[in-house]
Amino acid sequence: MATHPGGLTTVAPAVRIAELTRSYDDRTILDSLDLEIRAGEFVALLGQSGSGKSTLLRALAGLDGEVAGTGLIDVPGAVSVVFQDSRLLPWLRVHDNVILGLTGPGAAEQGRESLAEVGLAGRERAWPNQLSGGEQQRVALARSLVREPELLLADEPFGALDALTRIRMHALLRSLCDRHRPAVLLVTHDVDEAIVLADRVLVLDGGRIAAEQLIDVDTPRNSADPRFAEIRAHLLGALGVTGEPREPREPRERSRD
Amino acid sequence: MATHPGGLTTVAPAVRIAELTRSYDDRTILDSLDLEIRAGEFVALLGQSGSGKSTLLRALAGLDGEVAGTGLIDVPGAVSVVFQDSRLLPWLRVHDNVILGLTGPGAAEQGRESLAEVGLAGRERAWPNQLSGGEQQRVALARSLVREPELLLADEPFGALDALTRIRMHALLRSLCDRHRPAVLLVTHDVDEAIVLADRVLVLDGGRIAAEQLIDVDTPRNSADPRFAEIRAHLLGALGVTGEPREPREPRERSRD
Amino acid sequence: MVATVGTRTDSTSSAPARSSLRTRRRLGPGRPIRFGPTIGPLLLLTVWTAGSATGLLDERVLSAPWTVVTTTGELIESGRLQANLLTSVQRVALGLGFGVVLGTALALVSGLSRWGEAVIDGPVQIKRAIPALALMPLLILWLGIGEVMKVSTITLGVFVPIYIHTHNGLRGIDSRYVELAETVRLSRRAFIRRVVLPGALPGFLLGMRFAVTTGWLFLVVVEQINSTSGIGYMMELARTYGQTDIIIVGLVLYGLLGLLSDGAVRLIERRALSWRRTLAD
Amino acid sequence: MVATVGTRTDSTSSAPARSSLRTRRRLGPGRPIRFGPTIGPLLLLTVWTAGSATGLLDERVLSAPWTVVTTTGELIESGRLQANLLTSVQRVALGLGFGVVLGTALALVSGLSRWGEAVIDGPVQIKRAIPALALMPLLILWLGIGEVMKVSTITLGVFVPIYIHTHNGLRGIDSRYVELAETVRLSRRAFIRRVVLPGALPGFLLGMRFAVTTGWLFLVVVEQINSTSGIGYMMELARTYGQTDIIIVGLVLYGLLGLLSDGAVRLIERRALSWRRTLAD
Amino acid sequence: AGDDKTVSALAADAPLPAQVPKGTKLIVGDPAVKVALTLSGQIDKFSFDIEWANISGGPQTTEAFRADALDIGAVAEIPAIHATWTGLPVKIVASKFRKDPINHPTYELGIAPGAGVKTLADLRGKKIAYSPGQAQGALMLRVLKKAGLTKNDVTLVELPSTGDVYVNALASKQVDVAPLGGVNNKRYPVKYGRDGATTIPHGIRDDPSHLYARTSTLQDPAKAAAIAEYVQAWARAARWVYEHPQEWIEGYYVKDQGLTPEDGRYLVDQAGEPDIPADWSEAIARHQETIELLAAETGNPVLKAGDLYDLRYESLGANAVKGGA
Ligand SMILES: Nc1ncnc2c1ncn2[C@@H]1O[C@H](COP(=O)(O)OP(=O)(O)OP(=O)(O)O)[C@@H](O)[C@H]1O
Ligand SMILES: Nc1ncnc2c1ncn2[C@@H]1O[C@H](COP(=O)(O)OP(=O)(O)OP(=O)(O)O)[C@@H](O)[C@H]1O
Ligand SMILES: [Mg+2]
Ligand SMILES: [Mg+2]
Repeated sequence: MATHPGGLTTVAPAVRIAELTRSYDDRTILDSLDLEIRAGEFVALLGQSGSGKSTLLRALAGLDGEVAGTGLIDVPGAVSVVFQDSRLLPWLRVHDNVILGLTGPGAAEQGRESLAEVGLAGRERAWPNQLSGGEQQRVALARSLVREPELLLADEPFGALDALTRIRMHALLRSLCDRHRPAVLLVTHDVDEAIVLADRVLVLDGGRIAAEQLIDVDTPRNSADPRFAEIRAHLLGALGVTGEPREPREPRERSRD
Repeated sequence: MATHPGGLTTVAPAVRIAELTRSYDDRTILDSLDLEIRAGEFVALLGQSGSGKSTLLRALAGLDGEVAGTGLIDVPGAVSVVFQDSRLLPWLRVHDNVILGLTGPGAAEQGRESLAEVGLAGRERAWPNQLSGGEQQRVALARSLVREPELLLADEPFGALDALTRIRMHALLRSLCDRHRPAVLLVTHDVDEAIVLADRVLVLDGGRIAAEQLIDVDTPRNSADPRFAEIRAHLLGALGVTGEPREPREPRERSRD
Repeated sequence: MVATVGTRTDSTSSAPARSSLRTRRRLGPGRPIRFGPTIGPLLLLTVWTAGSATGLLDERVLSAPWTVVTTTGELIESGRLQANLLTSVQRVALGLGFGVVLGTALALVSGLSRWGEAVIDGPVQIKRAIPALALMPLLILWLGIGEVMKVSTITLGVFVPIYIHTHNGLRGIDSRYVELAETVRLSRRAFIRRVVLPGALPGFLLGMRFAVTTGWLFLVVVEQINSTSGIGYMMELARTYGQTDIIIVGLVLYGLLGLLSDGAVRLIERRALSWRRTLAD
Repeated sequence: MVATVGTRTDSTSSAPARSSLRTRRRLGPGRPIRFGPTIGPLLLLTVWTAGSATGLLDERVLSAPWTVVTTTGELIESGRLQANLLTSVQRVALGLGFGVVLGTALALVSGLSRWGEAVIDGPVQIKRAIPALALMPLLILWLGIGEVMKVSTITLGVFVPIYIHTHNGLRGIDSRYVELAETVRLSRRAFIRRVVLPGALPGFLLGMRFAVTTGWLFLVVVEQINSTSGIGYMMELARTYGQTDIIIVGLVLYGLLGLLSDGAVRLIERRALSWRRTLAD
Repeated sequence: AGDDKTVSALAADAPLPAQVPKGTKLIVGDPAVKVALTLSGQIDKFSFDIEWANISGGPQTTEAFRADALDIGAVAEIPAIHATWTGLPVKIVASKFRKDPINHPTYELGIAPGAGVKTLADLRGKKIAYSPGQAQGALMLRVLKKAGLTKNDVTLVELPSTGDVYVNALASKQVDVAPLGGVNNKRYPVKYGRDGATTIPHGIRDDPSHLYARTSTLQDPAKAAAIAEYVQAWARAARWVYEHPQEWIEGYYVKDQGLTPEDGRYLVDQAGEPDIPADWSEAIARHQETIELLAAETGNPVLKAGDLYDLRYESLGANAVKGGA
């Protein structure tokens, strides 16, 4: 089997998408998109807001039955999804949300462990609406990690997390990947996060994969690494952000008023 | 009036919180917290997930009537809130969501302009659930910007936005601030964002303001600026993140399997 | 294990669509069936026809469909059906109109103020629990035996489901939306128009479905009192004279009215709640 | 403009709490009133008492409260009330039990499969639209005039609101939760237990509120047939004899039963739906 | 309410005023007579305003009386008794019977298929439909008495006699015997005869038909006078119906009630010739029997039947048809 991540390969991929087209009403969101993800590969997906990232994930999860479109999708049977909204069932307590659909005697224990891993030990019996935004997101993460998917689809799973918690969740996700080696498609808006975590980063634009970047930075990946900075600049460029210095803030007259 | 941002001042502040305590059940979330924000001041609030940022914002917005607690809160009359969930009324079209509560003949036009500013021109008649996550967040932003608040409370308003869109929204927020000079309390998880936008950055921890940092970096603020990096390191430290290099990803054996 | 999904698969694609993930997993009810809503009633009609034809259903208790058709024809020819229907429709329409307004207004008052609820809710529950027939003497006392009493009785019957459902729907509005309304400083008027009414609309529409049939059911009760026309009167008369066929015509009419009005409200529901994405979609 | 909010303001704080932002803005119904639910019925009782005392309410149409009390006393003394109530409670309880099971089962079948809906939904709407009294001859023919017929009639009455409300609640479950259930590969069983039933619970409970009163209302109809006991029988007899005071005792009893059973369901509702944060909280 | 006194209340034994004052209005619950008067062209001949209410049967009439929504009701024997018992004093102002009442009964006993009841003696041990408080209920009690049976010799099944309940109960053999009235007498054996359904006569007079009013209404001189005029019109209408069976069948049974001409013919034949006696003593005596029967049954005090009749109206009806016919 080819060891080279990404690129054209003849080995059977875990995910294969060919000529995927999806439109809402008259707006074509995905336009004849092709994509392959190998088993065990970690792919990060960047793209502007509204570019169709969630649409692509929903198609992979088989959830877009009502959407007009054509194309071919090959996915493994065991898919786990972290939705962009955390999507906890409001009438189930946190713990029951995590083990939803799990069977077997170990499920309850697994659920508790998983909740502890995302830093929510002791909150098992809370209702979802008693959690903060980031806590809800972590419950959703716990729910997807407690399963052992062949394909993990995660739609901005860390969006509502602070820096420290985010780092912890990265580690958690990584350890899951190391244990079960699922194919991962992670949507994120944080370019650094994409570079740190992924084997390959894609940029979705105009309904297609507009840019593709293998992450060939040595681990541990350090954002101070010049190759890191180079890749980041390249990806930001693909996302339309030109020049690293952020746009200046207008100087404000503080003494007025 | 004192021109020095933050710090103790005798001038009547726009927001004054004294000894604010809030608990859910037995868990004390805010613990005798004191805070003042001057009129026109832009304060960013950092803090770990679950540290009580949203609780504080809800208290300022007068929305925590059912929560046990004591303390004194002084806020202006015209408060605008961007909730952590975008909180669009699902039964109102996007445009109606934006102008909700606005009266007067210009409201419809203002709403349209505001939607255009957040990049959603042409989507006025969409239902909220037809929008992507980031688009919903932008509608919520548009809704708060179309008003002219004396105090803007924004709970992670950019969390679901990509880098480019985020920069655009920063500019938008800034221009609002320059026009109407509201006091702003912005919750964010992005330390860089906090430094770029704010006059003062607070870190909430243990129910109190655990760290406070005046942003004395010259505009335009550049993350390459050594002072910028210094402040960032300090804030990340206050958030519990030690050492800029991200935790290494375990090297993965790509040829296995 | 790899499953293939070919949603309207391109003929040029090489990999075969082995199985549809969507149909395999689908927990929802699936795609609507063409003319689905007509299947049940048609089935009922078939059973009825078959039962009558084979004599399993006694013609003397449940007239055969063809008898009902000829009887209907005769009733229409003699003008009785139309005249009675017209009278009844007017009574129900009036009662429905007043009842909907009354029920919605009370639900708003009761749902938006604790005092309103304290005063209104209990009596409505009591009213609801008391059989209509038992209330008739009081209504006759207060309102006489004329049209006013009839329309009022229907109104009183109709307002109950409207009230309960709207009130329930309204009370079930997510508090997050109320918070939002408070932060954008909605006036109470705008709050009702923008948040409360749309939020309670699903409840209200379910209430409407009950209100419409309740209106027709109350007709049977009120048209026993001092009426010389109306469907309820026609059926009561037929009962007295043991005219099974006319009774069944009345029942079929009721069934049809029930189906039609229910269908109409559901149509409105589908339009008015088009923003919803639910299990039913 | 600066407003001060002092939520349980610290006495040590220097700035005065000038006005409460919360009460100023509050669009929801506010805090519950102590003993709120009793206010309405008590008011009704007061009006009734006052009306009777001043003679504004004709004693021969609406007996005075004290007459009702003495009549109730007599009925209890003679043992009639208890005996009748016991019989009625048994009938209603049985009918309610069967009706709830039937209604829920049909709602599940109809809500989760298009074919189920096609076959079940129409006939239920028809059943609902047809007056109970008009169905009696058929039920008598098929089920006799014994207890079986009585309990069946109540069952048929009760299952309708349960069905409609559960079905409606179920159909209104957000499709996002259905998607979630699909991605975590819930079995159909678990889907029903974890998603459908809890999601439809608010609807079901509203249905229960209607089912309970419907059960009592149908009692009046069935206890006219071959009964020598039961509250409905007692009232019907009093009506033919024109015994206003006994009728009113019955009405008061109905009102109380209505209030109590409604209160009970609401209590369950508050417990079972404690996860909800709504306008009512 | 019903007891509001006019300036000069008319004493119960004071002679009826001859003139009906202007502006007097009567609300009459007697829909069949309304049709008869219309058909005979007499409907506009009243010297006062008349409002017709389609109210019939004891409970409804009583409710309407209480609500002051009705001045005259048309019923049989029972409602006047129950009204008096429940504190609503009423008086009968007109009585109509049938000539040859045994052969022109209002009710017959419907016999369920296979019940094997040929004579009244066969009632022993049977299930009998019984509606307490209604005329049919009282009739069954009298039938049992006549057959020499008590309630313990049969099973009384309490059923309301509204609509077609009895026919259905008989046809489905839920009861063995039930009193059937009107067109059901004819329709039941026709419909279920092939299964063995029959009817048998009960041989008891069941023909009384009264007009009654609240005592308080009769204290109003204007209304009392108007009622006197109505009673005469009522008697003439009854006579007209008898003399114009064809018009009556067409105009009432077929057009108004939606029956077939055959049904109408049957009902006309069944009713026979009306008998409006000028002397009520016989009627009062029979009424007394009914009262005693019901009093024993319900535990109410025995009333004096004579008190239920307003004798000032005794001869009005009879004289009207004597003069008119
Ligand atoms: N209604 C509630 N009942 C009980 N606990 C609650 C409730 N709301 C919030 N909490 C708890 O209070 C704590 C603070 O919540 P808050 O929403 O303020 O956190 P936050 O700082 O906004 O976090 P995040 O960054 O994740 O949004 C959390 O631990 C949360 O679980
Ligand atoms: N149900 C729908 N009906 C109509 N348009 C829709 C619907 N769902 C999504 N869209 C549109 O399709 C486009 C792509 O949406 P999608 O959710 O895939 O974006 P995204 O890349 O995930 O964006 P974000 O980063 O903001 O989440 C958006 O413009 C959105 O408005
Ligand atoms: Mg998205
Ligand atoms: Mg928060």
